Amino acid sequence: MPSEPFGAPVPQESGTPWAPVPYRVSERTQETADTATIELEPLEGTRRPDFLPGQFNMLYAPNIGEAAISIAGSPSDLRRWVHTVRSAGKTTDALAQVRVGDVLGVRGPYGKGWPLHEAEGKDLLLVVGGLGLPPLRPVLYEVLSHRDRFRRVEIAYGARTPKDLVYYEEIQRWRGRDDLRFQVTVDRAGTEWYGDVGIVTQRIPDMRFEGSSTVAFLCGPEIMMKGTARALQERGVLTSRIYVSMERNMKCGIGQCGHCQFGPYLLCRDGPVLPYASVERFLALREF
Amino acid sequence: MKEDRRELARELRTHPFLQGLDPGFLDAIEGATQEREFETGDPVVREGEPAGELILVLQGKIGLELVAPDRPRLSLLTVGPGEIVGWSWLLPPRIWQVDGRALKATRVLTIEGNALRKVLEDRPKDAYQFMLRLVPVISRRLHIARIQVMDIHAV
Amino acid sequence: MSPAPSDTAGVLERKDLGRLLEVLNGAGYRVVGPRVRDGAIVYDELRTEEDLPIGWRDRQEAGTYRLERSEDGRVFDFNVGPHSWKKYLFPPHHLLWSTRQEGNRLQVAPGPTLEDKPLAFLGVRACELAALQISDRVFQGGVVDPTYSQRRSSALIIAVECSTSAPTCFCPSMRTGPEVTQGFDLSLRELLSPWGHRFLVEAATDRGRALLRQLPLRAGTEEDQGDLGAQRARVRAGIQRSLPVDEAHDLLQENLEHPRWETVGRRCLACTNCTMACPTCFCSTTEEVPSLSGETSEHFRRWDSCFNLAFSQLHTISVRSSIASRYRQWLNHKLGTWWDQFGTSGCVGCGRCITWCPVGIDLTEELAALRAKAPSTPTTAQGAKA
Amino acid sequence: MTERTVAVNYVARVEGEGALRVRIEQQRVREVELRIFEPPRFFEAFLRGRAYTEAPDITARICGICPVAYQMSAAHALERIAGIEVSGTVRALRRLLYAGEWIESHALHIYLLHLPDFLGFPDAVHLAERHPEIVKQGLELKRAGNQVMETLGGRAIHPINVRIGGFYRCPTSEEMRTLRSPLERALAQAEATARFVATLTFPQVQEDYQFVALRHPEEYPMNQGRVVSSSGLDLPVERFEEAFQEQQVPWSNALQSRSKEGGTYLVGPLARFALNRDRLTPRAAELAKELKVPSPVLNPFQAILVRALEVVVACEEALRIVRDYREPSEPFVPAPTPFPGGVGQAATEAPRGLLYHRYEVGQDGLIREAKIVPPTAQNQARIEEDVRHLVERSVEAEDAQLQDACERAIRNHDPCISCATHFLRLDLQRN
Amino acid sequence: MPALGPNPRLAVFKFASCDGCQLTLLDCEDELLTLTRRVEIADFREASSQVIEGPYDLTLVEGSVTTEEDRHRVQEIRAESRFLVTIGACATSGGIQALRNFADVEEFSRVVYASPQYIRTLATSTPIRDHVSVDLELRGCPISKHQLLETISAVLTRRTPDLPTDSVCIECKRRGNVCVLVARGATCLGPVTQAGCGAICPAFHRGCYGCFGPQGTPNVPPLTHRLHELGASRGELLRVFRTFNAAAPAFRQASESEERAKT
Repeated sequence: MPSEPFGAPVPQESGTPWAPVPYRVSERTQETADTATIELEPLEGTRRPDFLPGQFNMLYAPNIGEAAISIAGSPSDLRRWVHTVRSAGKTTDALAQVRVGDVLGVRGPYGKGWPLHEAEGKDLLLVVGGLGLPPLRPVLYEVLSHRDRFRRVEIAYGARTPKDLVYYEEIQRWRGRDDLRFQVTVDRAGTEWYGDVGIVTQRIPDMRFEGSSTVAFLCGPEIMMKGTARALQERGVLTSRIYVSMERNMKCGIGQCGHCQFGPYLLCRDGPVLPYASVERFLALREF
Repeated sequence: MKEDRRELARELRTHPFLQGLDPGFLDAIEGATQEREFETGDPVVREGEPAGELILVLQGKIGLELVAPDRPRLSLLTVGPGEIVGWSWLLPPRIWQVDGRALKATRVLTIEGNALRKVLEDRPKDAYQFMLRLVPVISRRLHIARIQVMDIHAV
Repeated sequence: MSPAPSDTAGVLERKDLGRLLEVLNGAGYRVVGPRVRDGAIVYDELRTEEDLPIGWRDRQEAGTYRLERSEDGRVFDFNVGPHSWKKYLFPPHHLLWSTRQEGNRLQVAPGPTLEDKPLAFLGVRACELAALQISDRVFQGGVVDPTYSQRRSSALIIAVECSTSAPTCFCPSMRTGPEVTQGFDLSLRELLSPWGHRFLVEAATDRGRALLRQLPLRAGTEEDQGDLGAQRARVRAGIQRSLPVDEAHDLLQENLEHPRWETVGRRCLACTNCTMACPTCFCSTTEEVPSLSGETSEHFRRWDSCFNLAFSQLHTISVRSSIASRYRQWLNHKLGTWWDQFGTSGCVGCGRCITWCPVGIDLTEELAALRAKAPSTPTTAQGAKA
Repeated sequence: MTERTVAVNYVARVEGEGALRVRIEQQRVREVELRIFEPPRFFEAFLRGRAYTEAPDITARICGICPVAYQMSAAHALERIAGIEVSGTVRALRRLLYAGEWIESHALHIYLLHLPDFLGFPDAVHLAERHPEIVKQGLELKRAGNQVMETLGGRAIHPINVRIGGFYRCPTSEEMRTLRSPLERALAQAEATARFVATLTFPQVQEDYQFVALRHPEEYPMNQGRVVSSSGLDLPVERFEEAFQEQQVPWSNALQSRSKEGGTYLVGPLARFALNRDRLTPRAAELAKELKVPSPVLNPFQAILVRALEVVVACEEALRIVRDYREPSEPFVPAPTPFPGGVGQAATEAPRGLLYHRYEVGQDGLIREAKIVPPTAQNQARIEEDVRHLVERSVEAEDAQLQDACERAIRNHDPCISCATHFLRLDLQRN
Repeated sequence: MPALGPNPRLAVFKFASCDGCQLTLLDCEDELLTLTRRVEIADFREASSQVIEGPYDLTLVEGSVTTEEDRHRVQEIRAESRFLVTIGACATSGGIQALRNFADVEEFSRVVYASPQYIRTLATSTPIRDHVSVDLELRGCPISKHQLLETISAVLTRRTPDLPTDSVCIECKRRGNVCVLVARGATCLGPVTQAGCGAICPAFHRGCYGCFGPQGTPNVPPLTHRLHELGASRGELLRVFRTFNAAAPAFRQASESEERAKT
């Protein structure tokens, strides 16, 4: 018989970050040709964990793999996760094509959210490109349920074509409100489109805000966020009040796989939302 | 009528594109200025037709569209209040390169091109200031076109 | 009869070294440590004293490693080899979870964390103790990785102080060695002189003291201390390379567009060897392996590297397609932004990345080049092809 | 009355794409052509100018089914030039690697390619639907062979560990230990296989073969031996080309080999068994007796039984080598420097028969000339005769039946041709 | 990727090759019977005499194109295939028979055949993708069993298979091998060769000889420079790059550069 090891190991808590929790797909909406919004309800229990607008989950498609996907639902709807997924690879293809009743795994929520409290008492701008809207949708829900905490709320959303707009119906409702302004622009359109055409940064001169007292959240392709930030700076928005959501191909969500390194940051841990000031110089570098 | 002219003169002088230019220069072009209105869907300019004027948008929205017989119309830019349409009047062959269509009820000022060019030729210093306003518009639209070509939302 | 040893220190004669392995095996540990295999000293299971690289030495240079026999019979007369302890704590290929689908149910079973026996790491060098502490911050500083944590907390650390240095070493400048000072349960210092072949043994923890009590030790003497001092001086004197650990962060931040990146990018093979050999590099990717029937699936984690093209793939595009940009990413992280992320340098000065780079790229030389020649005008050619 | 042409489409310098064409005129077989139209791959040509050390890796690529055979013949021939002899444990390991290939290749042929013929299925997949236990046993047996090759050669197809003088690395004792239990199981399965295939119904056919195989003083032949024949030939391998000659026939991209005096001949399991029955390993010998296997076996359909016995031989040999294994001090015998150069020949017994290589190498270590005579080339003409006899016997048969019979006749001899013969289109020309 | 029906049809075709890559399928002893429950084997001449006409859902193509007939045959196969995967070095880079691309094929014919006039072959051996569109390529001489199963399983579940373009080195280190280039000075192509084999050669103390062709971003010149320093001759490097993936662009350039330097 072997004797006891010196100071036998102390058993750890059984909790592991490496176990996706099963959820059932309760609803699926086709947003565009390649993008769908899926709603997930817990298989066990009745509610999901809390999350902050801007955080993401690792969604697991059994037999396929995992992908980091922003949370796009309302923080106060505790019964479900809502995610909008665009087919852009092995895992997102599968996630975008799930059917109601399918079971997926969820790990999360992970990352840091938008600093909404900083915008309280100020003008709030959301400038969004493409699939940057889903991670900002929870912000809109929060803002609308506490509308009195903010001054002007202005949203500019740019997409590729009218067919690539997500949340179409909901956007119509938002556009109908008098307590926020929601502008939409597309890169190109056909004759059926009577909205704006161009790029989203063009909308900035037209947005109503007081530069010195404005907080801006940007989410979209890096080149779009760069251009937007510059345009906002021109209108007097303090660089320290511009926030961006960065994207890299996250594999773990918990700062241990290294894929989401961006300069000093591990985006899954320190981001994805970061002050623009802290990433500005890296966005200027090639292949960083 | 007098009242209208005065209003037009005010609008000309306060349009962001011209605001702050030399008053003498603005006086000089005022005579070549007209106001026009379009209903939703009305053509504003047509590709291939003589480009006779500079258009300053006051209200509404004009879509600049590319047309080719074998493909659907493609809208690449919308121009709204405070912006301008067209520099084709400036350089030969003075032909519109795009279709412009009113996307909502739209009111514009037009400055007749021949007269405008004449004023610019006579007042080189003011012309320089005018060009300092026009070139950035061209440059910005070129930049927008480049970003559109990149198709940044495609990946 | 020698005087009795203290509770925490003593001297183990060379002939009694085998007793250490017997005690460890008897206590139920799986002992892993240096042994000769495939032309190098690797880390593998040790059953008896004879498994140790007795009478072997290594010769290391940038891009070169050779084993040779030594005549004096020293047991630990070599420096770190191609393996590091991370392979035990952060296995190269590891099951994170497995799933079974039955209708609309999904069963998720976590992968294994502990092996059946706790590990005893025998022969951990000073730089490697530092590497373990860096890895602790990565794998348990925030979210705790259960595999790492369980193996780490159960592992017994037996350090061995270097009695020789390789030309690729630069631990003094990184303040991680060569002397073993902390982070171990038990430490050994091998001495060979006319006063005999023996090991100074020191225990630093309860586990270490419990082990120490089971060894036949004598008390240390002045001669032992004298030999140790001379040996330490010799080891330090042999270390030629250095790296400005405190300056590195800012130096890199200021030189992200230095033309040197292009230069090294033309030499670099993007083969990943430096990152694989590095004791602290922790990048990984995941791999889903469904069974052919589709009923079950396994989700693995495997070592990945920032030198791989696919590593930085975002949607369908690789963010860092040039090799120069990947080298910059690696060095900037290792020596620079690691501080921001984990409050320490990611480098311990072990020199593995220099030795095991097939073309002998030397990070100390690269950093020196950045320092020597700040660029007059920033280059915009980061993405240009070699 | 009729002329019909039986055409079969698929074989090679190596295994692959071959065809058969039989022309029948007035109920008499006029022509039988086994045509190999696998595109030529010119191995002998591009071996010229390559370093002799590359020959085992390059020639392996001639055949994915028996790469070890090519590696073995090449290594032995080149070692003759280098003047080195591999002996002791390293030689035993080579035999073990070869045994792995025999087990794998024979199991593949018996279970996946040949057995469906006897049991009336188009393939093993359909066979498995009815008799899963049979196919599973075959796959397991095959896997044991692959496991030997993976342990010793790194992988089962185109192993990477064979070099002139021995191996790049010898397995550790621990690695060898892992082979024990699979091989013990494989031996039992091999014996079961032999007993099972002995119960099959064989068409009653007797062919008058001239058998050619290697013969070793002690061993059932594999790596070494003299070239012997059932007509009394007994030559050292160096004189192989004095007795046999390759011919090119216009209908084939593969060369045909014939004996210089006696016409066609047969290599492979039937030949080895006929000429080496006294060298069978103990349990194989007992089994041959128990199953009353005739000596020699002249019915080509019974080749399946002989193959099964050879799997027993290979398993017994493999087990013996694994049990006796002690890690040698050096994995290979180094070649002398400077390299002497010269001409060297060797033959080994590939699963489907004698494989001859000859090389001429310069003192710079570069190959000047290479000649490779694979078993398929040697059997090609003899298979044509088998087919001729078969068609003569069944000339009244329907085209489909005849085609099926021709395919079976070819499959009797060579799994590499079997892959081709599954491709057979019997093009019957009847006048 | 298009959806596959409930009983997808698998076909395996062969061009100039050694049969080793298709044998890999039969070497999946543990998985074969599971696999055949999920797919119908429609045309696989090495394994079955049953031939079901196309179209096929998944077609595996082994071998390179070396004859005029094969040039046409591969087009017919493509037309019958929904998803076409080429398997192995022959099919993806021309294989060892692409050595003819660097020589005079008639000379080759004369070396092997007494009557070369009977032999009809093209002057080059070319990969399948030079002739038809290919959906996926599996590298290797031979291919890896693991990658083959991963690919089939991926096609069946309509996902992209996991086929890394990393170097052999990363597999080599995961396996715990000691680098043969650094520790032995061996001529090893691992740093520029694509992973997939499991780094078997270094595990057996020899240098990688490039079965899987060039990795995602092969940087060959510094490697050849280093191998020369270690004593490899130009002739040796020419030959090692000109073997089983001789016509793959990065290897081809490497061998040609050695050839130029030699003369």
